Amino acid sequence: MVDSRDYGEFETAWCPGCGNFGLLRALKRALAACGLEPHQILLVSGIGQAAKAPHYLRANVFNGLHGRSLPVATGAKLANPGLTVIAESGDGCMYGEGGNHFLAALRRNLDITILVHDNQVYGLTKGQASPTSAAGFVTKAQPRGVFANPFNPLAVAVAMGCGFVGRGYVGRQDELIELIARAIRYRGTALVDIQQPCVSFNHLNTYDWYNARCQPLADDYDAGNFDLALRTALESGFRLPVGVLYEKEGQAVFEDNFAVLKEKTPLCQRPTDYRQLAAIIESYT
Amino acid sequence: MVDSRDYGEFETAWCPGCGNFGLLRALKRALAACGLEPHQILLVSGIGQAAKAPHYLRANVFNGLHGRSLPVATGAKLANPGLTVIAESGDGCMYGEGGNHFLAALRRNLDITILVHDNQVYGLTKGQASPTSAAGFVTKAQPRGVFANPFNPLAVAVAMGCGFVGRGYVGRQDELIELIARAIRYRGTALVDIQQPCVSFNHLNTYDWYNARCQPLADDYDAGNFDLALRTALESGFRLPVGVLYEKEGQAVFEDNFAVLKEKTPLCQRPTDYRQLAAIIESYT
Amino acid sequence: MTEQKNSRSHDLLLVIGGEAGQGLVTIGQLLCRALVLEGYEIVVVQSYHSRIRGGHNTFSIRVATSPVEAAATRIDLLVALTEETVAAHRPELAEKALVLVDEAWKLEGEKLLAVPFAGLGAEKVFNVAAFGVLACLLGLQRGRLEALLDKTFGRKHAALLQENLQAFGRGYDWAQKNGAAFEPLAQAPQDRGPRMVMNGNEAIALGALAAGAKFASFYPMTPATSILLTIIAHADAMGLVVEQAEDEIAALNMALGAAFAGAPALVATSGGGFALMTEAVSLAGMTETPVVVIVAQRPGPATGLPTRTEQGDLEFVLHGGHGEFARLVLAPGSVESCFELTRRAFFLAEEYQTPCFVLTDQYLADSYRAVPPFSVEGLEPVRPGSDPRSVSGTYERYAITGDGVSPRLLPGLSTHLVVADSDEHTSDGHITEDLSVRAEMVRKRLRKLEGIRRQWLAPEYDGPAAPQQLLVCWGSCRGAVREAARHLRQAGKTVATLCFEQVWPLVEERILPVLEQAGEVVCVEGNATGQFARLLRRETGFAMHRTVLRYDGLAITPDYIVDRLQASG
Amino acid sequence: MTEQKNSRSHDLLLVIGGEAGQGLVTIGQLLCRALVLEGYEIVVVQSYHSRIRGGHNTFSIRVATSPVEAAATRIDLLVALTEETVAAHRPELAEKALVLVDEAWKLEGEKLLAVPFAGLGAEKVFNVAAFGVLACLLGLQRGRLEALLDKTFGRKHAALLQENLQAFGRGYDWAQKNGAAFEPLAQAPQDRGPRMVMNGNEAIALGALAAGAKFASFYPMTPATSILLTIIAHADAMGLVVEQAEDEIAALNMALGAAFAGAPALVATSGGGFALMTEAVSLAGMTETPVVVIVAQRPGPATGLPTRTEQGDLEFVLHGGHGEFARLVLAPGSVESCFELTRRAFFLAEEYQTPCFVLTDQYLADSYRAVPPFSVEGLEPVRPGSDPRSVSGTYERYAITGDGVSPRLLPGLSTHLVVADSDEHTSDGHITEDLSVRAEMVRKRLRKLEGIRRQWLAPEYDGPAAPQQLLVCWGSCRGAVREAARHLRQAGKTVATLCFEQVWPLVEERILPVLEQAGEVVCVEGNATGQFARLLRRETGFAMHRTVLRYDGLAITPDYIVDRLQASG
Ligand SMILES: Cc1ncc(C[n+]2csc(CCOP(=O)(O)OP(=O)(O)O)c2C)c(N)n1
Ligand SMILES: Cc1ncc(C[n+]2csc(CCOP(=O)(O)OP(=O)(O)O)c2C)c(N)n1
Ligand code: SF4
Ligand code: SF4
Ligand SMILES: [Mg+2]
Ligand SMILES: [Mg+2]
Repeated sequence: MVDSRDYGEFETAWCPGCGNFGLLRALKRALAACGLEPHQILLVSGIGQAAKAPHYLRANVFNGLHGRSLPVATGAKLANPGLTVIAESGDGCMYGEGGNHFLAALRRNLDITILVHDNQVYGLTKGQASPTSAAGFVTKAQPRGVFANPFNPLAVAVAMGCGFVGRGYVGRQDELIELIARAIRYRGTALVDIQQPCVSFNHLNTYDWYNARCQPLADDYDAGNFDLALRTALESGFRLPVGVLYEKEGQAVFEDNFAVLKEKTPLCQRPTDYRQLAAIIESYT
Repeated sequence: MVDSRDYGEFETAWCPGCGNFGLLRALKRALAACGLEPHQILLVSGIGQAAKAPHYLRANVFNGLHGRSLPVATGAKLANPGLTVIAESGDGCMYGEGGNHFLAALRRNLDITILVHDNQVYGLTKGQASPTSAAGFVTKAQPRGVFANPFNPLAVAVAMGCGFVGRGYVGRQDELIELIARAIRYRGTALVDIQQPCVSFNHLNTYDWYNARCQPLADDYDAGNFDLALRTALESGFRLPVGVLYEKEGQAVFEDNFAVLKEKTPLCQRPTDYRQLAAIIESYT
Repeated sequence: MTEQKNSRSHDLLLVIGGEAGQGLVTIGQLLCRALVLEGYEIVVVQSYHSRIRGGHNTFSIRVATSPVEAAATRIDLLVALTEETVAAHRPELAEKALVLVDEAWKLEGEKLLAVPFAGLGAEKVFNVAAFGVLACLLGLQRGRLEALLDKTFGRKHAALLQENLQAFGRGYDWAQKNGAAFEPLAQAPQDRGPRMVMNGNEAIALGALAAGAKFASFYPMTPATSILLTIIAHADAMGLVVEQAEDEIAALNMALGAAFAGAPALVATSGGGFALMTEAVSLAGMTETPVVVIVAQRPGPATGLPTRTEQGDLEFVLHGGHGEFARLVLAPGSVESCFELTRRAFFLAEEYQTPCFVLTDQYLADSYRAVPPFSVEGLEPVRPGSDPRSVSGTYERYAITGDGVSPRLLPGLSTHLVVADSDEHTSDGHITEDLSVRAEMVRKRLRKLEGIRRQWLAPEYDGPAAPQQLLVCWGSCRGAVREAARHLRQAGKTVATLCFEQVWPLVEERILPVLEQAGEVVCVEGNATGQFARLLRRETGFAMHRTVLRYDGLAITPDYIVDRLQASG
Repeated sequence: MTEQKNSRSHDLLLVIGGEAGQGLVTIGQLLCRALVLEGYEIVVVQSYHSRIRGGHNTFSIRVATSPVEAAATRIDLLVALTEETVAAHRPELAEKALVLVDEAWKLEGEKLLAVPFAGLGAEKVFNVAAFGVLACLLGLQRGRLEALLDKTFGRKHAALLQENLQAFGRGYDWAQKNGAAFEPLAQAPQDRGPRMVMNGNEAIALGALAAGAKFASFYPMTPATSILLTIIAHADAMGLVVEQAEDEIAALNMALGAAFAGAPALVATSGGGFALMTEAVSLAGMTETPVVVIVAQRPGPATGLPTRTEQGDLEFVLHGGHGEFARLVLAPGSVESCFELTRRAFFLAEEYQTPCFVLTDQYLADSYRAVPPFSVEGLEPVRPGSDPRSVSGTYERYAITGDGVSPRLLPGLSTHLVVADSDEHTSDGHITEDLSVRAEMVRKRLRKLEGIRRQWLAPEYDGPAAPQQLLVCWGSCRGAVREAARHLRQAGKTVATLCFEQVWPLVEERILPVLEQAGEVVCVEGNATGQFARLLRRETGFAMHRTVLRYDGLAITPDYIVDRLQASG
């Protein structure tokens, strides 16, 4: 049995009170709940405060470039489908710099998990607006407030047919642990957008603000209902319900399409067939 | 009065029978219908067969990089809000390489028009799958068919709150002219996804295929109904209705937020106020 | 002007010109196969517009009885599939040239052979009819060619094959009756054994397969795409995963993810796509992830001339990516080298855990040659990663070592944890801001360059020592430079050549003496600013006496070099 | 080790150390303002971790009565806001140094001055209390400082101001009673006139405003962000549109769209963001669109050390972008130059219609200095575009001209049509595949480099002719190199300095003689491979005799240079 303590405890570079702590804690518990040993997991992150998280637990880690966690995760999963691959980064990283990869990942539907630490701000670079910042959000870079409309990742994911779409909140640990664990277990690309306060730079979306909005979905909420999921994702304003907004089993998983990956052998363990190569060479004569 | 002949006739590099011809023709007529003189228009394109279109009519043109028409259009519109700015490119350019800019443009909502020549294939590079290619579409680069799900630009645009979302088809000229003209006149970002055959590389989405699917929206279709628009955009399979799927007037237009742009003076004609600068310098002492 | 022809040793230039969509590449390739089967040597140059139909394209085959390694410029036989072709190439016609034209155009003038194409088949098989005429004029064996047609079209469907065979036969027959005006090819040596008809990009693809590549990602871009298409065609057979990415940024980051997880990986692109990859190139350097990056050059800046050739991205590939780290840049000078050096890039990438580059260009990419089949005898695949059993204690991905290379475990394949980081990191891969660790890590990463330098692939020197003139070049213009030198030698000069296929790193001590022993040193390259000449000066202090540069989108030919040297010399 | 101090001409180093979030930058800046108001010269070095709270950061102020232009290394007064600070900096303490510590830590040892912070105010104003102590120790005027506090906090709200004033006052009072152990600063000359307290990034921002910049786009990236934040703060007043883009690719493409439409435009980023911009840099070159690109360097590769300094991206900026085109690269060596050269970049970008670069780094970006206020007298903005009335006949965006510069009309401002193209194009801006036009356009674009070269900003030579030693450098390490040279001269050597602020293009004929007249030539730069040394060799053939390099993330200081020269010399 894996225990969440197996992932270790590390010093972090986060501010006291930061929402990242709650996320890290929930992630470890969810991993333990899934019974995953550290070496079975690959955490891929970009750059930002959120993206430092993989350094703070025991696992395989590829901490790459700002915005590029998803392509790295994609490549790693295709090279070794046996790995449990989790792409984890901030809202700026995933929906800003990495927006194009976000769209592509949803289209592909690999069996990976996307955890977005959504604090609605660029934390590491000291508080500029992120794609999910509310319109009107004031920062030093946006002294007249944000002019653009916020990105709604959940609505876009549902509309694009993503088979697992959830919202979490670090202030609701039990639900978050459960949500992350379900996302990891889901076969296909699972998106979990996690609301988390940035106590240093986001004075709008505070713990209080979230506490008032992040209630669990109703008990009778039907996560299999596409229209309901879309409506729920599009809801804004006072309600930001947490839980699995949409889940659809049995979607075709990208890596299953490759003949070469049928047996899930890591590519590096596949032989190179020089007789085949000789035949290919021969075909050019 | 502007006449569509004022935009000239030019030799093209397109294949005979290519859907681009119908699009070019409709665009000229729509521009004429809007009464725009060539010098009032700025066409911004990326790279691809579609992206060559601006070379084939008289207008100001910035034919930039593959995937990057929207940021250039954004910069130009902000520098001179008086220009009628139209970003025009292929499905690969707009939704593939340029996907992140597509999301950002929809979030910003500048008063620009986005025309996508959607032939569901990469034409200029000889027929690889594009983001809108159907799953299973076979090409030399995808010999086992496309594994990913196609991108649905209209559904994403509606879900993101884009205020004008339309589908056109080059085989329905009257509707297309009308659609483009309405998009140009719309105040805000207008997305028009235009179905067009690529006779050289797309043998699935042919004229016949489109003819069977691209019927005008019902007369009583209510383009102001968000839910209906989303449902209609999400429809796939046998129906690809053409027309304005969604239109919402009165959305805040991005450039209106800048104090500096209030009078729509081109930025290059604004003086540099050295007394203000002296005061700023003074503030550092 | 410098070519010599006699009936026993033939060396002639055959050009098929027409619009995109007229099937000129089809007959060009058929002809290549036929010629090579009959023992000839070939060098193909493809010149095409960035469009799918129309425009004016050419497929030029230099065919010779003895080995050739460069393009020629004076046309001996021109097959004009459009009227425009005739006018476009008239200035390039050799004295005794023959031009195949359609009778229907009613052209008048010298050197024309009017073929009644309308009588030979439907318009869509004019190309094959022309192939028949050509085959006869060149004196190629009819039966062999029919077998070839069968091989090419037979697989698709019989009706098509029938129509083509008919058009071919009619063309052949017609020429037999009417086309005696052209001297058939002298027989080629029959002892050459089987040869492949292969272009540079195909050879790069095979080189990657031979190295044991298991992952490729790409975003389509001319002239790199065909590398991927070739790999894709063999991916299932060879056990690769190939993925078309959403953009070039994703392509390289994906490849790094795959390589980190153990798959020998490559990407291929051209200048503009490479620009988008440069951040991830730097990431490969920092995370010490092996990857092979193929850059197939075309004329820039920006979109430039998408379907033409240039060697304009040397400095960019040399310095692409922020910060400092070790890299290797190879630039093959022949189709064989495309194969060999791509393999080499994979091995060195894995050995030094750093990005390795293969720099080619549209000319070489599309240039078919007759190449002896690559032997798979004794080939071994790259062995990715280190053996977990060799690790004692806690594993450290970036352990400091004497040669800068640390044991590379693969994630998930042992209970050790593998941590790779784009930030400056401690030896266990975690973020650090300890500045003495930083300095040590910089030195560690740069030490790898010393190892790469020790495995230097020296440039190829050919010709007498202490020559009057030394022609220096890199990459694809090797053949042209070597042939130009032969011409110059025939004209009485002592001329040598120095062809670089490894353009970085360079070893000053071994280059400078070679440059200094020559009278005049001339750098020949396909760009406008003399980038390699600058690099050599930077690394050796030696300033080239002269440069021969080309930047109009066409390949450097022996004639081009000789003309320039005579004009300015 | 090389510093000389006496009571009349003070030159001392004051370091405030603590965690991010403890407000050390706030008191650092206050102190700078106070010192400059009283007539002192300052050079600030900010060293911080890539985190928002915690870690260990320092704000170091070298304060002197005479002009200084480089950082110092021996600490005279250390304000420790955390215990860790004391240990971390003990080795750097000067002999007579004093360390301000919190009494509550109960530290023992030499040089400590234990301050009872708990008694001076709440924890969140400890920094201001420390400021009070400091101010008193240094002998700064109490009234002036209170006015400064008022200016800084007064605007926000009164309660905050009150609390801060109180803490300051208590600190000051306490020191007056207890802290006589430190010799107050010698009085500074009072005739220096008003000076700004300004860092390099602020000066770049003001330089852009002074040039008449009207558009800026960016994606946040340390250490470039503060350039944009400064511009944003003044955007409404100065009539600019500033937009945070979705990524760096968008940032530069947006700027090009704005510049095409007439707005003088800039972007600012660091190495990784610049990597993403390189394709658009090439686009600027091809479309001949003026743009200013500021690259604020930090240590790479990849994420590297995001908040530290390095000069590691010279070669990348020099060659970033595929294909060949003219560019200008300026690297300011002082805060004043940040202003001047940014302005210059705008003018040359417009004059030559090509991308122009300003290359700075974290050290200079964050280094506050006392700078005489920039005069706006006689300043003129860039005049974008050409006068439509000067165009006769059909307008051609890319008309071939002798200097390669074509009239640049702006779209929509006349009835002429402006067509810009990333493909190779004819003079009217439309796609061409005519290869002679191609060649002519390449030459046209490259001719612009000759013009830029003619307006060369020569390097600054300082010192005797034919020196025993010549120290060569570029960009931000100018001050350190010049001061090192002074130290070396004092030690009896004849030493000169050659500081480059224009790093590209270079003019060989004017550089080589300067290098050759010196005994030993040493290149000093903040990277591990000696990039500028290589560039100089490439351009002049001259190989540096020695290099002094630094790549641990810290700025080069005079001591660092002198130590290295003495160690290896
Ligand atoms: C290419 C590139 N651009 C910009 C940056 C600077 N950068 C680092 S983190 C970051 C934003 C972080 O925001 P987010 O992803 O929301 O993470 P958070 O810090 O809020 O957790 C930025 C812009 C970078 N490292 N690389
Ligand atoms: C950075 C970059 N990557 C790739 C290319 C090559 N390229 C040119 S056009 C194109 C795709 C065109 O597809 P689409 O946008 O759908 O236009 P179409 O030709 O189908 O009209 C590609 C991949 C390029 N020019 N630049
Ligand atoms: S800046 Fe915000 S996101 Fe970053 S560690 Fe601090 S509280 Fe957390
Ligand atoms: S390739 Fe397709 S899209 Fe391009 S011109 Fe031909 S038919 Fe049109
Ligand atoms: Mg964030
Ligand atoms: Mg397309």
